[in-house]
Amino acid sequence: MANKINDLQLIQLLEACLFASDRPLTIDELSDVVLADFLLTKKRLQQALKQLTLDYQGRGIELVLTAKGYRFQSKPEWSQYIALLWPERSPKYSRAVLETLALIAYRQPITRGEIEEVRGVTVSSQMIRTLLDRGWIKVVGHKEVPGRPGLYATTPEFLTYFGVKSLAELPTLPELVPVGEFFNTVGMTEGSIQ
Amino acid sequence: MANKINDLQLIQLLEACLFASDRPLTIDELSDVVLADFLLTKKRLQQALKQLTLDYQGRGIELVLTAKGYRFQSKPEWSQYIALLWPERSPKYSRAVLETLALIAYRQPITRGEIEEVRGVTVSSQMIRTLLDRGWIKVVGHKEVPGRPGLYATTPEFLTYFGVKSLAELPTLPELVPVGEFFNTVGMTEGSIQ
Amino acid sequence: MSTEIISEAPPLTVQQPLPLAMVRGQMVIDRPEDLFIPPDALEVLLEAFEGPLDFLLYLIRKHKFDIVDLPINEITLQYMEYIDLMQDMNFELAAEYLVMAAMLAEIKSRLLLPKHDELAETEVDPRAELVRRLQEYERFKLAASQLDELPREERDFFQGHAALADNYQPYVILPEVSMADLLSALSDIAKRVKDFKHHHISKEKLSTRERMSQILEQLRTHGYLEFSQCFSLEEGRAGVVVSFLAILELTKEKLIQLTQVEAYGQIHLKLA
Repeated sequence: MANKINDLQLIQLLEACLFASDRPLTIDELSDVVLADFLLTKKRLQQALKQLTLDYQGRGIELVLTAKGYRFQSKPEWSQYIALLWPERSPKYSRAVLETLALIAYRQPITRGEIEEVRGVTVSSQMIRTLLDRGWIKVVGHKEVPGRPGLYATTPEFLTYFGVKSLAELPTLPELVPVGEFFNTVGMTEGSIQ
Repeated sequence: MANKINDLQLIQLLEACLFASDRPLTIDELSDVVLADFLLTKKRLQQALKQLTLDYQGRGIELVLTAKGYRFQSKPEWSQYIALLWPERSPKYSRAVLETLALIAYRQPITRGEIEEVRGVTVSSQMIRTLLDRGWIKVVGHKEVPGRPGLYATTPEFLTYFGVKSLAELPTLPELVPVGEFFNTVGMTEGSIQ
Repeated sequence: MSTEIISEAPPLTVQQPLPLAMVRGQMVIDRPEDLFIPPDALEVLLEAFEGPLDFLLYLIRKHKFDIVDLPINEITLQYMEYIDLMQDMNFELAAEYLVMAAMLAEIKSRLLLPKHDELAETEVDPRAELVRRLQEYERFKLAASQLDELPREERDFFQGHAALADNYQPYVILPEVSMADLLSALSDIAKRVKDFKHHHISKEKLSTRERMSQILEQLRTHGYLEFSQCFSLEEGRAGVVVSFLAILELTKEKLIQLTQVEAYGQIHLKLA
């Protein structure tokens, strides 16, 4: 069979196929499968695809030619909003991550080695990465010992997340507050600090 | 946060989301999820969807409101060519399935026993299972008779699949001559027995 | 699984006269009384009908019987001939076909019974229930064919879909952490480590440690600080004390160096 198809119909058909398909379509698939019944040159097909590409300029999606063929895809600027449709819940932080965070918060600035020393176990890079990615800790300097390990401290984002203005507002563990001892060491009266 | 978005951007964002999603999106999902960060009235959103619908007039696909929300779908006139891409698809449904679906659609909520009564044959558990798995029917309650059989009803997925927005849009159930008018009491002719 | 739902369906839209069966694409419209039915046609016959009601409707349409004035004798005869034939050929018949045969026989016998005039007014036509069921079934048979004709996804239209842009990243909801989680982690460490008490934690000490981090960060960006730059009058006395303690602690931990070029000159802080 050799049916005729006009340019407008050709563009509509290509558009419908490319949107209905769940994978990219090659020029050959379009011409030999979808358009098998039509009398059509490859050149006309290519021109129609070019026109279709132009039709979508300034829209929310675009027709692109990938290694596997033509496909419509969303414009990059809308990706972050599209992502809201399918939120992914990441797993809860492990005990180890929480302990590391607590040590950084209460003992900052502190190196990874020092955290390991207190916790008695290795602190994986992955754990530190998790907290850095979350924006809760940062490197504030390097300790001048061999290897110059980074000194970690909490960030303003950390304080904001926990709803406090400064570290001093973080609660303390009652059994861990030997206030008197502290002031004796530095030789000051309690009254001097509020 | 309350960011601003102009009409052109709004239409682009809606277009990108509706195409990126593999299921229809409701107005609520669009406004509360995708557009959560934007200051926007529902009315403006509706106008943008209307404009988007108009933008696709004369193209190979169209924006339609289904029972499950808005989505883009190919124009029917191109289906036969699109179907060439997947010769193995194009599902046909057995009469058993269609009759069962028709009974559930028009007589819902209905039990399996009631379906069997009208069809005069057993309705296999597997067929019910298939319809449930397909998301076309669901159990909406149990009939208070011995055995408490499940009461089946159709879902929005069913309506969307068959291209209607609500049950009211289904073709009306064919009316036949009521039996009562012909069978009063023993009003039959002798000839019918011979 | 889906074989049942996606099996080849016999033509639904054809209402009458239905072929008895389709065998290798050819219609078989047979009358049992005068024609031989090929065995494979009978097999298809069983599958072509949706049970005895469907089969009865076929017989009614084929013989142009009036459904509301059902000639029970003839229809029963027709029905029985097919059933017998199928049983003779050892086809396994669904129980419903046999139940229907019994029902037809019963209706027939009731119609043949002499009527009692005094009961005539209340006696219901024995055919009424069967006719009601046939008509009800036919309604849904039609409804099913209407349903089949509706434009349908994957056949008459396809959902439009675009791929995601290359920069697409999933939106990840990060885990919530409460203050209690943090304290409990701290408490665990304290329980495990006996000498943790040496690193006592108090609100005041925390201010110092926070200031230590701040000074370190400033040094990282500026290289060095003048001693006086570490104090802010707005913070009052308490602030001055905190800064002073922080500088002492940083020096003790060998994180910074204090230098003074001349007596009474400016003290400079720089990273160790």
